[in-house]
Amino acid sequence: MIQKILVANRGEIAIRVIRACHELGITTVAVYSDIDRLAQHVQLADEAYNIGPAPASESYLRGDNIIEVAKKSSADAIHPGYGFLSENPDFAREVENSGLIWIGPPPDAITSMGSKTEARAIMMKAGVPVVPGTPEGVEDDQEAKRLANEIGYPVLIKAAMGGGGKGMRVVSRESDLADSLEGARRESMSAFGSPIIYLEKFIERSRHIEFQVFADNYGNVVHFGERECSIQRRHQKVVEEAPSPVMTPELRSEMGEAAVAAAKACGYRNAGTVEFIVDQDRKYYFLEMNTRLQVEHPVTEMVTGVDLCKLQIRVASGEKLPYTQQDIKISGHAIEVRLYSEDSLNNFLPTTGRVRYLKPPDGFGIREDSGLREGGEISIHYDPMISKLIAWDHDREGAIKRMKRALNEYHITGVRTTIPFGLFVMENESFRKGDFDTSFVEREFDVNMLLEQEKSWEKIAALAAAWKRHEAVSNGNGTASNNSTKAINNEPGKGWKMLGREAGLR
Amino acid sequence: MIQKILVANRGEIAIRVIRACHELGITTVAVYSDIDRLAQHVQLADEAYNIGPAPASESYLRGDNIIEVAKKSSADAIHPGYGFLSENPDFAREVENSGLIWIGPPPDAITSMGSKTEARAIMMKAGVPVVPGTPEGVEDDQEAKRLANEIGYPVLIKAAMGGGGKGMRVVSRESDLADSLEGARRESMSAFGSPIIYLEKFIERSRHIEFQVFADNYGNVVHFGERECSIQRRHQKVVEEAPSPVMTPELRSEMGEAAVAAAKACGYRNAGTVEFIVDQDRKYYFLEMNTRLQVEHPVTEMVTGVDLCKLQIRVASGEKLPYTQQDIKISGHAIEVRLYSEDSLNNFLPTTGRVRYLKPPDGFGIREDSGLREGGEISIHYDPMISKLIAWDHDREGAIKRMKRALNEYHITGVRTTIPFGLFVMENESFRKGDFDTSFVEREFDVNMLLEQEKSWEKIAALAAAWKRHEAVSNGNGTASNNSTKAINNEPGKGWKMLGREAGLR
Amino acid sequence: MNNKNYSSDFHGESGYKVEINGNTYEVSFDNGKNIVQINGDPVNLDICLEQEPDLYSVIVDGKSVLIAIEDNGAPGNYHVHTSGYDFETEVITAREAQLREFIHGADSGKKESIIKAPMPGLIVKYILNEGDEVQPGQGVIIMEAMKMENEIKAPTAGSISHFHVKEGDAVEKGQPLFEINN
Amino acid sequence: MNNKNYSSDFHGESGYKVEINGNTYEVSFDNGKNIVQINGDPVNLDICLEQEPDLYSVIVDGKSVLIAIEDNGAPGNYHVHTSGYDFETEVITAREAQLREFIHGADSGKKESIIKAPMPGLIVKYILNEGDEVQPGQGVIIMEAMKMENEIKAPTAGSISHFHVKEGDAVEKGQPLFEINN
Repeated sequence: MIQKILVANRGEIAIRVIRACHELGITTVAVYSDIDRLAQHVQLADEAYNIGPAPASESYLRGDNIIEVAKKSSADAIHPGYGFLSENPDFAREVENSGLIWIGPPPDAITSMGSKTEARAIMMKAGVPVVPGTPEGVEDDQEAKRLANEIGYPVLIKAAMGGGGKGMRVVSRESDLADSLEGARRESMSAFGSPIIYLEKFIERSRHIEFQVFADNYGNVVHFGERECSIQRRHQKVVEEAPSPVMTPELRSEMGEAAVAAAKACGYRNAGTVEFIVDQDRKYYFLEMNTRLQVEHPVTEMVTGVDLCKLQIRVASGEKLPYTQQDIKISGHAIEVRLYSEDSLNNFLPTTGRVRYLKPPDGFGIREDSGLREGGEISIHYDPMISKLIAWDHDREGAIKRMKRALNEYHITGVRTTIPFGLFVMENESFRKGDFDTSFVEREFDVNMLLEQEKSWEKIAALAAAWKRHEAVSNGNGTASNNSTKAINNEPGKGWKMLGREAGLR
Repeated sequence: MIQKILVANRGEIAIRVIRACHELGITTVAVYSDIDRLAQHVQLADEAYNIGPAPASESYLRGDNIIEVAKKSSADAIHPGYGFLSENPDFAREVENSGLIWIGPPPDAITSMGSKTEARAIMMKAGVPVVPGTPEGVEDDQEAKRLANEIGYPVLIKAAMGGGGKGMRVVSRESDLADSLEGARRESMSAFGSPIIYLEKFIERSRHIEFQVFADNYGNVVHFGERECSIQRRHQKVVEEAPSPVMTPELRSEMGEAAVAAAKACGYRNAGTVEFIVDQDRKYYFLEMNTRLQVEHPVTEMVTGVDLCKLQIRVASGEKLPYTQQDIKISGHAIEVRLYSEDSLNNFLPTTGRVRYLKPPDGFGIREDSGLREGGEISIHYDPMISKLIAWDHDREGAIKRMKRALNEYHITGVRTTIPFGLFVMENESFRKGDFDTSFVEREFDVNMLLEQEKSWEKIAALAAAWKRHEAVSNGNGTASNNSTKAINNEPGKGWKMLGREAGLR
Repeated sequence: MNNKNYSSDFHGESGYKVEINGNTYEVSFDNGKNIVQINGDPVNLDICLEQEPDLYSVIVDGKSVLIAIEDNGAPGNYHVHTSGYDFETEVITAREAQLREFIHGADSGKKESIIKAPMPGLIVKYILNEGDEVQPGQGVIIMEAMKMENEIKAPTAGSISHFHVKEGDAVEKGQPLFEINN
Repeated sequence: MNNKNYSSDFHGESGYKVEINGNTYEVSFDNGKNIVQINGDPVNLDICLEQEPDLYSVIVDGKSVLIAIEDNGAPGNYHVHTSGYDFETEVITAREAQLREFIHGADSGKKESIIKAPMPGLIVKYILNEGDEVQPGQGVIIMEAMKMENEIKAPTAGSISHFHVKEGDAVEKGQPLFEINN
């Protein structure tokens, strides 16, 4: 059995893995870059070691340093989380060659599925339906123009080595093709180190539905049902749920079988996700397979009751899957809202800064997987997804109401987050009816709705600001601006009776 | 339908009710005493009004003030939580007479069940087995001596108007009776305003198992299964779980039917709890009925998926129970550990103070119902129970491991809490085997085990203290003791490279 | 709600003007009571420090909210956060308001707005050029941050008068990017 | 671990004695490295301020813990909290240790300990009387706090030399209750 695991990641997913380990009685080793010395994952782990400077390329992507720390700390295994080295087959191979257990799929399966074009070929061979598109990478712009016409506009440009929406562009007409190809290649190069892109038919008004699969070392493969991930902005998921509002038991078992077949076709082991797009006629197409634990795995955990991260560790240490397909039941409904450090009111621009106050929600049916701490710095170096809020209830309507309550309860200052956007989604009529697709944000979201909300708080904000100035003026500090706190403790004026009382208590 | 609810309580239960209201789209009104101006429940409610000075008798027990605030704020209903006015039939009646909805049972049922002696009489009549004991209050010591001999030692002295372990004494021999009677009467008087006590046979090595019942206004009564509450110290519950490790489906339906019969016998409505003691032969006896939502209701919510607090509001507003007995299923296992501001290492003495740092756990299967906030004051005025940590998993073993993980993750300073005791319980062999009874703490708990744990942290504490002094000395403040923080920001000495980095980041 | 005098004592010791998102509020305090006038309406205000250094529990006419009021560099400038929204506010006293009116009385018409980098990143590309007319919401520059390309958009209509950065520049948060003349 | 000199430079500038639960630790720092000697054993210590004013993230030989180090009134007295446990510590420099030894060298034998109220409450009853012998853990006074009666117990063996309170008194946290002579 595994005694000690090195978690080769940071943020909420590192914490997720650390918690799973501790519940299994396994000691945890965190690694951190220079600017992450005080990050939550360092504090929750049993041990922690520095692996280099802030840029991921010099720390969290330095597989050699990480393996060295694993050996130095006598870890038995490495869990990569998602992102960073999680889908790097060379790293996975190096881990195994070093005599450590790799908590993830076989390196060859990562390689096959990492190439989106190769993955499509394998799936077609296995009889899993795929989206019409180019069988391999397209280098030449003229060739791309020809292929796009063959497929028919709108087409989708995708990074062959990509994921997470990066390097993706929808092109509606030929005249936009050249610019989009250029942008997609640049982004793909910067994100994945490869400019290779390919083309797919863009299926309009489709839904993104994915299946969680799990395979052990003994040929057993099961699925844990689907997740609906159609609410996306900039091709990145922002709200996910399980089950999908359009799923039927029949379609679930059909698509689930296809997902299991996909996993078998690439010799899969451990946790994986088979992504499909589903068109308006509920026809489904293989999109890609993600060879890791997904960001949105908690919604599946909430409706199946199964701790997927613990299952990853158990399967990696050689245990058989403790479930057959019949054992896996869906109960209730779960929704996840991802919190990004982005400005919902300003085109989702990433924001950076220091978390000043943090009062997250809690209570029945609410879970937060967070990497946040008060005083923690959100930097440009890492992903702007900083936390995930998950709500469960008996039914979808209850889960939506609970999520709304939790988002309203959430208090975070210092960085802007997508909480206002999350509230917009929970209150949106189409979302509540389950009637949406991947174009939801473009079609439904209008920043003016949030600006109106904002406006409703303006008066109280004005009142508070005026009071603060008044306090400073009353205490003879009308122009100095940094000692209003002192002002409060120093006899805040007769009228402020509660303040006086509070001061007395201190 | 109810639009606005006044929550006549404070702390975690006020927050619990506020959350339920917000999920139902109901506006909430908080009330607070002078020292609770900054309490969490005030901040989470939509509206908040002061109702008087710190002592509960001048604020949270002032039913007249509370009803006045309800009217002033146009509330439709009052939810009393637990404790304070929740089992005061006069208040319930006053609420109803004021044209407000009382979210609780009929005042007459509160009266009947509030008198422990009357409750016993009603249950005997309804055919529910009760513990042998005196049919009414005992005033005279000689009479008590005679009755105790008749019942047979050990006997249990209980406050007739009591609850929560207050005014309770186990007496093993006649020579201790007089002193115990005196102590019990004094405590009962101080806690419940009545010195009336009665005697019961003390059933040794028994378990405390209670059933959650629910009745609507239309004669429908169901139960939501049992909670095991045998882990008690000073006759107060500290760890609860659902289901009970000794329950069988047959016994559950038998005891559940008895609980439903008990509710019917007193004309019950809304949420209630029928408490039983179960002896070593699994014979069960009615103990008392609690006519409110219990502290430990979350474990039932976690295994049934039903939000009991929302159900209280729905039933009070005239809805029919949406469940029949067959709809209610138990799924998985949940454990609650109550966190008291008490010193586990010093005979559970209550501690007071200000919460300095607060970093609660989270993640899959963990829920916290808490009234804590950083900077919040724990005073002598209110109950020392400050938070409840709840863990759910597939099975009991998993729930125990998850709770252990969460307790280890919990970081709170400024007040001592029962976290070390909670960890002791989770690690105890008898508890893990499910082999325990209400004498668990007396039999199994030895403070030396915690002192040993403490000892293992001594060296690192010494190191930290030495470092702090060294920082002060190095910065020329060897004797001044209050600017070590400044010391860190001011060039902390070449050797402290990480500190240097942190300082650079600030 | 612009520049009307609601409160009789606005010109007194305890009158303030608050600029917030282009709107002006007039607030006056009466020391000795919890009653505050805002644009002439009396409200009952109860503010307590909830957490050091500047998070407050505020009860306004019974309504309970949590508000962070952060000093924002210049005197009277505060960053206010409440209920998920962030506000930049400027509070001036009645006397300061009179002084400004005196100085800037004749000033009107054209203004320049400087658009600053919302986060650190890399300038990938200009979408428009100096002199181009823009509409609010129109993209002007592409910036890369956190591995994603982001369009920096014009907040107001006008023409682009000057770029402070060029393609390929790495910029810090708050660094001026371009100016719009309107 | 009492009073042996483990570290060669304990008498130097950077040597400290830490008293904690009756045990003594000697700690010395070598400015310029992260290596610290504790009772002669070298450990690698990395301390960072995690949260104002005194919560630290500490990594000792790779092991990660969160520690609050609160000033406790007197110089060199700290209240340390880590991993659910609370410690009262006194840290003295090598020079202070020498001075104390010089002053208190002859002092030994009997001591008095003052037992203080752990929380505010009401003195309900004496269980024992002045002059009575007590064993550690034996109840001495019944105090009522938070509606519950609590026994205040003797922490050490000895005889009760003096009561500072009488039945019916209301006491504050930290107020002396009684003394034990041992």
